[in-house]
Amino acid sequence: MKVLFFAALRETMGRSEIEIVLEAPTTVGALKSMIKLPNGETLNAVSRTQSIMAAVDQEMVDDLAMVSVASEVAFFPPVTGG
Amino acid sequence: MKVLFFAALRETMGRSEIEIVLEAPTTVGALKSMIKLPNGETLNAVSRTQSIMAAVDQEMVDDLAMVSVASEVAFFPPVTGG
Amino acid sequence: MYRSILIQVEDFSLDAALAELKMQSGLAGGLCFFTGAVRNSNLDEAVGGLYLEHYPGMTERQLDQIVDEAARRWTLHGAMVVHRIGHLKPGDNIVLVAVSASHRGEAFDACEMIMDYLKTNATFWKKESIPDGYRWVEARSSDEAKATAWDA
Amino acid sequence: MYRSILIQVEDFSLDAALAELKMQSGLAGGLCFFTGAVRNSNLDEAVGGLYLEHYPGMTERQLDQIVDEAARRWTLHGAMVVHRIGHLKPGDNIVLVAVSASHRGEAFDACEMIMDYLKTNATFWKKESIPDGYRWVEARSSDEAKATAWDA
Repeated sequence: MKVLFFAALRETMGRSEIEIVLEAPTTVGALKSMIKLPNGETLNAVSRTQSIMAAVDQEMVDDLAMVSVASEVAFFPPVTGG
Repeated sequence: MKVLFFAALRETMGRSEIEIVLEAPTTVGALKSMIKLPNGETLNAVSRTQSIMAAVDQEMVDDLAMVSVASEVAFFPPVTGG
Repeated sequence: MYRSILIQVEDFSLDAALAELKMQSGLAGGLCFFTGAVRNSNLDEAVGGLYLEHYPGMTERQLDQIVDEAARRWTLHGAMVVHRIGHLKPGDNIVLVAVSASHRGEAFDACEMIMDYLKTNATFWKKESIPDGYRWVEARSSDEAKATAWDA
Repeated sequence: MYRSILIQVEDFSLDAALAELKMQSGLAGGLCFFTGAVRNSNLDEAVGGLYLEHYPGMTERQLDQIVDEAARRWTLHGAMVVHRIGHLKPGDNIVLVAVSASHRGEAFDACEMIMDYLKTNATFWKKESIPDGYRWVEARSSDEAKATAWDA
Protein backbone atom coordinates (compact mmCIF):
# COMPACT_ATOMS: atom_id res chain seq x y z
CA MET A 1 0.00 0.00 0.00
CA LYS A 2 0.97 3.61 -0.62
CA VAL A 3 1.41 6.32 2.03
CA LEU A 4 1.56 9.96 0.91
CA PHE A 5 2.82 13.00 2.82
CA PHE A 6 2.01 16.63 2.07
CA ALA A 7 3.24 20.11 2.94
CA ALA A 8 5.30 20.52 6.15
CA LEU A 9 4.99 16.79 6.88
CA ARG A 10 6.38 15.92 3.44
CA GLU A 11 9.41 18.09 4.26
CA THR A 12 9.80 16.52 7.72
CA MET A 13 9.63 13.04 6.21
CA GLY A 14 12.06 14.04 3.47
CA ARG A 15 9.84 12.30 0.91
CA SER A 16 6.37 12.55 -0.56
CA GLU A 17 5.56 8.85 -0.71
CA ILE A 18 6.50 5.48 0.79
CA GLU A 19 5.39 1.93 0.10
CA ILE A 20 4.41 -0.30 3.03
CA VAL A 21 3.58 -3.99 2.69
CA LEU A 22 0.73 -4.80 5.08
CA GLU A 23 0.11 -8.47 5.86
CA ALA A 24 -3.40 -7.73 7.10
CA PRO A 25 -5.78 -4.75 7.38
CA THR A 26 -4.95 -2.40 10.26
CA THR A 27 -5.99 0.97 11.64
CA VAL A 28 -4.73 4.45 10.78
CA GLY A 29 -3.48 4.76 14.36
CA ALA A 30 -1.48 1.51 14.11
CA LEU A 31 -0.05 2.62 10.76
CA LYS A 32 1.16 5.85 12.38
CA SER A 33 3.18 3.76 14.89
CA MET A 34 4.85 1.88 12.02
CA ILE A 35 6.00 5.01 10.15
CA LYS A 36 9.28 6.54 11.30
CA LEU A 37 10.64 10.02 10.63
CA PRO A 38 14.31 10.43 9.58
CA ASN A 39 15.10 11.24 13.25
CA GLY A 40 13.68 7.87 14.38
CA GLU A 41 10.52 9.23 16.00
CA THR A 42 7.25 7.57 14.94
CA LEU A 43 4.51 9.54 13.23
CA ASN A 44 2.35 8.57 16.17
CA ALA A 45 4.73 10.32 18.60
CA VAL A 46 4.82 13.42 16.40
CA SER A 47 1.02 13.56 16.27
CA ARG A 48 0.91 14.02 20.03
CA THR A 49 2.49 17.46 19.73
CA GLN A 50 1.29 18.60 16.32
CA SER A 51 -1.94 18.20 14.45
CA ILE A 52 -1.72 15.55 11.73
CA MET A 53 -4.74 14.74 9.58
CA ALA A 54 -5.25 11.45 7.75
CA ALA A 55 -7.10 10.35 4.63
CA VAL A 56 -7.78 6.80 3.48
CA ASP A 57 -8.59 6.45 -0.21
CA GLN A 58 -8.98 10.23 -0.37
CA GLU A 59 -11.56 10.52 2.41
CA MET A 60 -10.72 12.28 5.69
CA VAL A 61 -10.66 9.77 8.57
CA ASP A 62 -9.66 9.46 12.22
CA ASP A 63 -7.19 7.07 13.87
CA LEU A 64 -9.75 4.29 14.24
CA ALA A 65 -10.41 4.04 10.48
CA MET A 66 -9.38 0.79 8.79
CA VAL A 67 -6.61 0.59 6.23
CA SER A 68 -6.70 -2.29 3.74
CA VAL A 69 -3.58 -3.82 2.18
CA ALA A 70 -4.34 -1.90 -1.03
CA SER A 71 -5.41 1.48 0.44
CA GLU A 72 -3.96 4.86 -0.45
CA VAL A 73 -3.29 6.58 2.86
CA ALA A 74 -2.18 10.20 3.25
CA PHE A 75 -0.95 12.21 6.22
CA PHE A 76 -0.80 15.99 6.27
CA PRO A 77 -1.10 19.12 8.44
CA PRO A 78 -4.40 21.06 8.73
CA VAL A 79 -5.31 22.60 5.38
CA THR A 80 -4.72 26.26 4.52
CA GLY A 81 -6.16 26.88 1.06
CA GLY A 82 -8.28 29.73 -0.29
CA MET B 1 -38.85 76.37 -9.11
CA LYS B 2 -38.40 73.13 -11.08
CA VAL B 3 -40.47 69.96 -10.72
CA LEU B 4 -39.16 66.73 -12.29
CA PHE B 5 -41.03 63.51 -13.06
CA PHE B 6 -39.50 60.11 -13.64
CA ALA B 7 -40.45 56.71 -15.04
CA ALA B 8 -44.18 55.81 -15.16
CA LEU B 9 -45.09 59.19 -13.65
CA ARG B 10 -43.14 61.01 -16.37
CA GLU B 11 -45.21 59.10 -18.93
CA THR B 12 -48.47 59.83 -17.09
CA MET B 13 -47.57 63.53 -16.92
CA GLY B 14 -46.54 63.52 -20.56
CA ARG B 15 -43.45 65.54 -19.66
CA SER B 16 -40.28 65.21 -17.62
CA GLU B 17 -40.18 68.70 -16.13
CA ILE B 18 -42.38 71.69 -15.33
CA GLU B 19 -41.68 75.15 -13.95
CA ILE B 20 -43.82 76.47 -11.11
CA VAL B 21 -43.55 79.98 -9.71
CA LEU B 22 -44.03 79.84 -5.95
CA GLU B 23 -44.81 83.09 -4.14
CA ALA B 24 -43.79 81.64 -0.79
CA PRO B 25 -42.31 78.41 0.59
CA THR B 26 -44.83 75.56 0.85
CA THR B 27 -44.94 71.84 1.63
CA VAL B 28 -44.49 68.87 -0.70
CA GLY B 29 -48.10 67.89 0.05
CA ALA B 30 -49.42 71.32 -0.95
CA LEU B 31 -47.31 71.24 -4.11
CA LYS B 32 -48.92 67.90 -5.03
CA SER B 33 -52.34 69.57 -4.91
CA MET B 34 -51.15 72.27 -7.31
CA ILE B 35 -49.86 69.86 -9.97
CA LYS B 36 -52.42 68.51 -12.44
CA LEU B 37 -52.16 65.52 -14.73
CA PRO B 38 -53.29 65.83 -18.39
CA ASN B 39 -56.62 64.27 -17.31
CA GLY B 40 -57.20 67.08 -14.76
CA GLU B 41 -56.58 64.96 -11.65
CA THR B 42 -54.15 66.42 -9.13
CA LEU B 43 -50.96 64.58 -8.22
CA ASN B 44 -52.30 64.53 -4.70
CA ALA B 45 -55.38 62.57 -5.80
CA VAL B 46 -53.23 60.11 -7.75
CA SER B 47 -51.00 59.55 -4.75
CA ARG B 48 -53.98 58.18 -2.79
CA THR B 49 -54.16 55.14 -5.08
CA GLN B 50 -50.55 54.70 -6.15
CA SER B 51 -47.27 55.12 -4.36
CA ILE B 52 -45.49 58.35 -5.33
CA MET B 53 -42.16 59.27 -3.77
CA ALA B 54 -40.82 62.79 -3.50
CA ALA B 55 -37.38 64.37 -3.34
CA VAL B 56 -36.50 67.97 -2.53
CA ASP B 57 -33.08 69.08 -3.69
CA GLN B 58 -32.24 65.44 -4.35
CA GLU B 59 -33.04 64.15 -0.87
CA MET B 60 -35.98 61.79 -0.26
CA VAL B 61 -38.70 63.52 1.79
CA ASP B 62 -42.30 63.08 2.91
CA ASP B 63 -45.33 65.30 2.30
CA LEU B 64 -44.54 67.56 5.26
CA ALA B 65 -41.14 68.62 3.91
CA MET B 66 -40.75 72.28 2.97
CA VAL B 67 -40.21 73.43 -0.59
CA SER B 68 -38.50 76.78 -1.12
CA VAL B 69 -39.14 79.05 -4.11
CA ALA B 70 -35.83 77.83 -5.60
CA SER B 71 -36.01 74.13 -4.78
CA GLU B 72 -35.63 71.26 -7.24
CA VAL B 73 -38.51 68.91 -6.49
CA ALA B 74 -38.97 65.47 -8.05
CA PHE B 75 -41.85 62.99 -8.00
CA PHE B 76 -41.47 59.35 -9.02
CA PRO B 77 -42.68 55.78 -8.37
CA PRO B 78 -40.85 53.44 -5.98
CA VAL B 79 -37.40 52.64 -7.32
CA THR B 80 -36.54 49.38 -9.11
CA GLY B 81 -32.82 49.44 -9.86
CA GLY B 82 -30.18 46.75 -9.49
CA MET C 1 -10.65 53.91 1.27
CA TYR C 2 -10.91 53.89 -2.52
CA ARG C 3 -14.32 54.35 -4.09
CA SER C 4 -15.74 54.66 -7.56
CA ILE C 5 -19.38 55.20 -8.51
CA LEU C 6 -20.39 55.15 -12.15
CA ILE C 7 -23.72 55.31 -13.96
CA GLN C 8 -23.19 54.54 -17.61
CA VAL C 9 -24.66 53.13 -20.80
CA GLU C 10 -21.55 51.02 -21.49
CA ASP C 11 -20.96 47.51 -20.21
CA PHE C 12 -18.38 46.90 -17.47
CA SER C 13 -15.59 44.39 -16.88
CA LEU C 14 -15.13 42.45 -13.65
CA ASP C 15 -11.48 41.85 -14.46
CA ALA C 16 -10.96 45.60 -14.88
CA ALA C 17 -12.74 46.22 -11.54
CA LEU C 18 -10.53 43.60 -9.86
CA ALA C 19 -7.40 45.24 -11.28
CA GLU C 20 -8.62 48.71 -10.28
CA LEU C 21 -9.36 47.63 -6.70
CA LYS C 22 -5.96 45.93 -6.41
CA MET C 23 -4.16 48.97 -7.79
CA GLN C 24 -6.08 51.64 -5.88
CA SER C 25 -6.88 50.06 -2.57
CA GLY C 26 -3.80 48.09 -1.56
CA LEU C 27 -3.38 44.33 -1.39
CA ALA C 28 -6.67 43.23 0.11
CA GLY C 29 -7.00 39.50 0.75
CA GLY C 30 -10.68 39.23 -0.15
CA LEU C 31 -12.66 40.70 -3.01
CA CYS C 32 -16.37 40.16 -3.51
CA PHE C 33 -18.27 41.01 -6.69
CA PHE C 34 -21.95 40.94 -7.46
CA THR C 35 -23.38 41.24 -10.94
CA GLY C 36 -27.07 41.53 -11.72
CA ALA C 37 -28.10 40.56 -15.23
CA VAL C 38 -31.28 40.94 -17.28
CA ARG C 39 -33.43 37.81 -17.04
CA ASN C 40 -35.55 36.60 -19.95
CA SER C 41 -38.74 36.35 -17.91
CA ASN C 42 -40.47 38.10 -15.02
CA LEU C 43 -43.82 37.34 -13.35
CA ASP C 44 -44.32 34.46 -15.81
CA GLU C 45 -44.00 36.63 -18.89
CA ALA C 46 -41.23 36.61 -21.46
CA VAL C 47 -39.03 39.70 -21.23
CA GLY C 48 -37.50 40.86 -24.49
CA GLY C 49 -35.50 43.71 -23.05
CA LEU C 50 -35.20 46.37 -20.40
CA TYR C 51 -35.06 50.15 -20.40
CA LEU C 52 -33.38 51.70 -17.37
CA GLU C 53 -33.63 55.34 -16.38
CA HIS C 54 -32.30 57.24 -13.37
CA TYR C 55 -32.40 60.65 -11.67
CA PRO C 56 -29.06 62.17 -12.67
CA GLY C 57 -27.23 63.69 -9.72
CA MET C 58 -29.46 62.29 -7.01
CA THR C 59 -28.66 58.66 -7.86
CA GLU C 60 -24.90 59.21 -7.65
CA ARG C 61 -25.39 60.93 -4.29
CA GLN C 62 -27.48 58.06 -2.95
CA LEU C 63 -24.93 55.47 -4.08
CA ASP C 64 -22.23 57.51 -2.40
CA GLN C 65 -24.23 57.52 0.86
CA ILE C 66 -24.79 53.76 0.58
CA VAL C 67 -21.04 53.20 0.24
CA ASP C 68 -20.50 55.55 3.24
CA GLU C 69 -22.83 53.36 5.29
CA ALA C 70 -20.97 50.17 4.28
CA ALA C 71 -17.63 51.82 5.13
CA ARG C 72 -19.02 52.80 8.52
CA ARG C 73 -19.97 49.20 9.32
CA TRP C 74 -16.94 47.33 7.98
CA THR C 75 -13.26 47.98 7.39
CA LEU C 76 -13.07 48.16 3.62
CA HIS C 77 -10.15 48.82 1.29
CA GLY C 78 -12.27 49.81 -1.66
CA ALA C 79 -15.78 49.78 -3.09
CA MET C 80 -17.01 50.22 -6.65
CA VAL C 81 -20.52 50.52 -8.03
CA VAL C 82 -21.27 50.54 -11.75
CA HIS C 83 -24.91 50.74 -12.82
CA ARG C 84 -25.99 50.73 -16.43
CA ILE C 85 -28.84 52.77 -17.90
CA GLY C 86 -30.57 52.75 -21.29
CA HIS C 87 -31.69 49.77 -23.35
CA LEU C 88 -30.52 46.29 -22.31
CA LYS C 89 -31.18 42.78 -23.66
CA PRO C 90 -31.71 39.54 -21.71
CA GLY C 91 -28.34 38.36 -20.45
CA ASP C 92 -26.85 41.86 -20.41
CA ASN C 93 -25.17 43.04 -17.23
CA ILE C 94 -27.11 45.65 -15.25
CA VAL C 95 -25.09 46.34 -12.14
CA LEU C 96 -21.70 45.60 -10.61
CA VAL C 97 -20.83 46.01 -6.96
CA ALA C 98 -17.22 45.21 -6.07
CA VAL C 99 -15.72 45.38 -2.58
CA SER C 100 -12.22 44.66 -1.30
CA ALA C 101 -11.40 44.02 2.36
CA SER C 102 -8.79 42.30 4.48
CA HIS C 103 -11.28 39.66 5.60
CA ARG C 104 -13.59 37.81 3.27
CA GLY C 105 -16.58 38.01 5.61
CA GLU C 106 -16.46 41.81 5.49
CA ALA C 107 -16.18 41.81 1.69
CA PHE C 108 -19.25 39.54 1.38
CA ASP C 109 -21.34 41.48 3.90
CA ALA C 110 -20.51 44.92 2.51
CA CYS C 111 -21.12 43.82 -1.09
CA GLU C 112 -24.51 42.34 -0.19
CA MET C 113 -25.56 45.35 1.91
CA ILE C 114 -24.66 47.76 -0.90
CA MET C 115 -26.75 45.69 -3.33
CA ASP C 116 -29.71 45.48 -0.94
CA TYR C 117 -29.66 49.23 -0.28
CA LEU C 118 -29.17 50.03 -3.96
CA LYS C 119 -32.33 48.05 -4.79
CA THR C 120 -34.50 50.14 -2.49
CA ASN C 121 -32.63 53.44 -2.04
CA ALA C 122 -31.29 54.50 -5.41
CA THR C 123 -33.41 56.31 -8.00
CA PHE C 124 -33.36 53.85 -10.89
CA TRP C 125 -36.45 52.58 -12.71
CA LYS C 126 -36.86 49.62 -15.03
CA LYS C 127 -39.34 49.25 -17.86
CA GLU C 128 -39.53 45.85 -19.51
CA SER C 129 -40.74 44.87 -22.93
CA ILE C 130 -43.16 41.96 -22.83
CA PRO C 131 -45.19 40.29 -25.61
CA ASP C 132 -48.06 42.77 -25.04
CA GLY C 133 -45.90 45.89 -25.11
CA TYR C 134 -44.15 47.51 -22.17
CA ARG C 135 -44.59 47.66 -18.42
CA TRP C 136 -42.78 49.45 -15.62
CA VAL C 137 -41.34 47.02 -13.11
CA GLU C 138 -42.95 47.32 -9.68
CA ALA C 139 -40.96 47.53 -6.47
CA ARG C 140 -40.96 44.31 -4.46
CA SER C 141 -41.66 44.14 -0.76
CA SER C 142 -39.06 41.34 -0.48
CA ASP C 143 -36.38 43.83 -1.54
CA GLU C 144 -37.59 46.28 1.08
CA ALA C 145 -37.43 43.53 3.71
CA LYS C 146 -33.87 42.58 2.74
CA ALA C 147 -32.70 46.19 3.00
CA THR C 148 -34.31 46.85 6.38
CA ALA C 149 -32.94 43.54 7.74
CA TRP C 150 -29.49 45.22 7.87
CA ASP C 151 -30.80 47.55 10.58
CA ALA C 152 -32.00 44.71 12.81
CA MET D 1 -27.06 22.79 -12.46
CA TYR D 2 -23.81 23.67 -14.21
CA ARG D 3 -20.56 23.15 -12.31
CA SER D 4 -16.87 23.49 -13.03
CA ILE D 5 -14.01 22.72 -10.66
CA LEU D 6 -10.46 23.51 -11.70
CA ILE D 7 -7.12 23.35 -9.94
CA GLN D 8 -4.50 25.01 -12.09
CA VAL D 9 -1.23 26.94 -12.19
CA GLU D 10 -2.65 29.54 -14.60
CA ASP D 11 -4.50 32.69 -13.60
CA PHE D 12 -8.27 32.96 -14.16
CA SER D 13 -10.60 35.60 -15.55
CA LEU D 14 -13.77 36.77 -13.80
CA ASP D 15 -15.20 38.01 -17.09
CA ALA D 16 -14.67 34.57 -18.60
CA ALA D 17 -16.35 32.96 -15.57
CA LEU D 18 -19.29 35.37 -15.89
CA ALA D 19 -19.65 34.52 -19.59
CA GLU D 20 -19.35 30.78 -18.87
CA LEU D 21 -22.02 30.89 -16.17
CA LYS D 22 -24.35 32.88 -18.41
CA MET D 23 -23.84 30.51 -21.32
CA GLN D 24 -24.01 27.25 -19.38
CA SER D 25 -26.48 27.89 -16.64
CA GLY D 26 -29.26 29.96 -18.19
CA LEU D 27 -30.11 33.56 -17.55
CA ALA D 28 -29.68 33.86 -13.81
CA GLY D 29 -30.48 37.26 -12.33
CA GLY D 30 -27.75 37.25 -9.69
CA LEU D 31 -24.10 36.26 -9.91
CA CYS D 32 -21.71 36.43 -6.98
CA PHE D 33 -17.93 36.12 -7.27
CA PHE D 34 -15.26 35.90 -4.62
CA THR D 35 -11.57 36.25 -5.32
CA GLY D 36 -8.85 35.68 -2.76
CA ALA D 37 -5.51 37.31 -3.51
CA VAL D 38 -2.01 37.00 -2.04
CA ARG D 39 -1.43 39.68 0.59
CA ASN D 40 1.99 41.27 1.12
CA SER D 41 2.08 40.62 4.86
CA ASN D 42 0.89 38.04 7.37
CA LEU D 43 1.28 37.94 11.16
CA ASP D 44 3.21 41.24 10.97
CA GLU D 45 5.84 39.90 8.62
CA ALA D 46 6.40 40.89 5.00
CA VAL D 47 5.39 38.15 2.60
CA GLY D 48 7.38 37.98 -0.63
CA GLY D 49 5.41 35.17 -2.20
CA LEU D 50 3.42 32.02 -1.71
CA TYR D 51 3.84 28.38 -2.72
CA LEU D 52 0.61 26.39 -2.90
CA GLU D 53 0.40 22.62 -3.04
CA HIS D 54 -2.57 20.23 -3.03
CA TYR D 55 -3.47 16.55 -2.89
CA PRO D 56 -4.33 15.74 -6.51
CA GLY D 57 -7.58 13.84 -6.85
CA MET D 58 -8.73 14.24 -3.28
CA THR D 59 -8.95 18.03 -3.51
CA GLU D 60 -11.14 17.95 -6.63
CA ARG D 61 -13.40 15.43 -4.89
CA GLN D 62 -13.72 17.62 -1.80
CA LEU D 63 -14.53 20.71 -3.86
CA ASP D 64 -17.16 18.68 -5.69
CA GLN D 65 -18.72 17.66 -2.37
CA ILE D 66 -18.66 21.28 -1.15
CA VAL D 67 -20.55 22.38 -4.29
CA ASP D 68 -22.99 19.48 -3.72
CA GLU D 69 -23.68 20.80 -0.24
CA ALA D 70 -24.28 24.35 -1.53
CA ALA D 71 -26.62 22.99 -4.22
CA ARG D 72 -28.52 21.05 -1.56
CA ARG D 73 -29.10 24.22 0.48
CA TRP D 74 -29.91 26.73 -2.25
CA THR D 75 -31.40 26.71 -5.74
CA LEU D 76 -28.38 27.45 -7.89
CA HIS D 77 -28.01 27.75 -11.65
CA GLY D 78 -24.27 27.25 -11.68
CA ALA D 79 -21.15 27.14 -9.52
CA MET D 80 -17.49 27.40 -10.46
CA VAL D 81 -14.37 26.98 -8.35
CA VAL D 82 -10.89 27.75 -9.68
CA HIS D 83 -7.97 27.34 -7.28
CA ARG D 84 -4.40 28.07 -8.27
CA ILE D 85 -1.34 26.07 -7.17
CA GLY D 86 2.38 26.68 -7.50
CA HIS D 87 4.32 29.89 -6.92
CA LEU D 88 2.39 33.14 -6.54
CA LYS D 89 3.42 36.76 -5.86
CA PRO D 90 1.69 39.35 -3.65
CA GLY D 91 -1.37 40.62 -5.48
CA ASP D 92 -1.79 37.44 -7.52
CA ASN D 93 -5.17 35.76 -7.54
CA ILE D 94 -5.41 32.52 -5.53
CA VAL D 95 -9.00 31.39 -5.75
CA LEU D 96 -12.21 32.18 -7.57
CA VAL D 97 -15.66 31.04 -6.48
CA ALA D 98 -18.50 32.06 -8.80
CA VAL D 99 -22.16 31.26 -8.27
CA SER D 100 -25.26 32.11 -10.31
CA ALA D 101 -28.79 31.97 -8.95
CA SER D 102 -32.23 33.45 -9.57
CA HIS D 103 -32.08 35.40 -6.33
CA ARG D 104 -29.13 37.45 -5.20
CA GLY D 105 -29.36 36.31 -1.58
CA GLU D 106 -28.85 32.71 -2.63
CA ALA D 107 -25.89 33.62 -4.83
CA PHE D 108 -24.21 35.50 -1.94
CA ASP D 109 -24.86 32.77 0.63
CA ALA D 110 -23.75 29.89 -1.60
CA CYS D 111 -20.60 31.72 -2.68
CA GLU D 112 -19.63 32.50 0.92
CA MET D 113 -20.40 28.96 2.15
CA ILE D 114 -18.29 27.42 -0.61
CA MET D 115 -15.39 29.74 0.34
CA ASP D 116 -15.73 28.99 4.07
CA TYR D 117 -15.83 25.22 3.47
CA LEU D 118 -12.98 25.39 0.98
CA LYS D 119 -10.81 27.09 3.61
CA THR D 120 -11.21 24.23 6.10
CA ASN D 121 -12.20 21.20 4.01
CA ALA D 122 -10.04 21.13 0.91
CA THR D 123 -6.50 19.73 0.87
CA PHE D 124 -4.46 22.79 -0.07
CA TRP D 125 -1.43 24.05 1.83
CA LYS D 126 0.33 27.41 1.67
CA LYS D 127 3.99 28.11 2.31
CA GLU D 128 5.01 31.74 2.43
CA SER D 129 8.38 33.33 1.88
CA ILE D 130 9.27 35.81 4.62
CA PRO D 131 12.47 37.82 5.24
CA ASP D 132 13.93 34.91 7.30
CA GLY D 133 13.16 32.22 4.76
CA TYR D 134 9.99 30.18 4.47
CA ARG D 135 7.17 29.09 6.73
CA TRP D 136 4.08 26.93 6.27
CA VAL D 137 0.92 28.87 6.97
CA GLU D 138 -0.96 27.57 9.99
CA ALA D 139 -4.68 26.85 9.97
CA ARG D 140 -6.75 29.48 11.77
CA SER D 141 -9.44 28.69 14.29
CA SER D 142 -11.46 31.66 12.98
CA ASP D 143 -11.76 29.86 9.64
CA GLU D 144 -12.93 26.72 11.41
CA ALA D 145 -15.52 28.77 13.29
CA LYS D 146 -16.82 30.38 10.08
CA ALA D 147 -17.22 26.99 8.40
CA THR D 148 -19.01 25.35 11.32
CA ALA D 149 -21.33 28.38 11.67
CA TRP D 150 -23.14 27.18 8.50
CA ASP D 151 -24.32 24.13 10.44
CA ALA D 152 -25.86 26.17 13.25
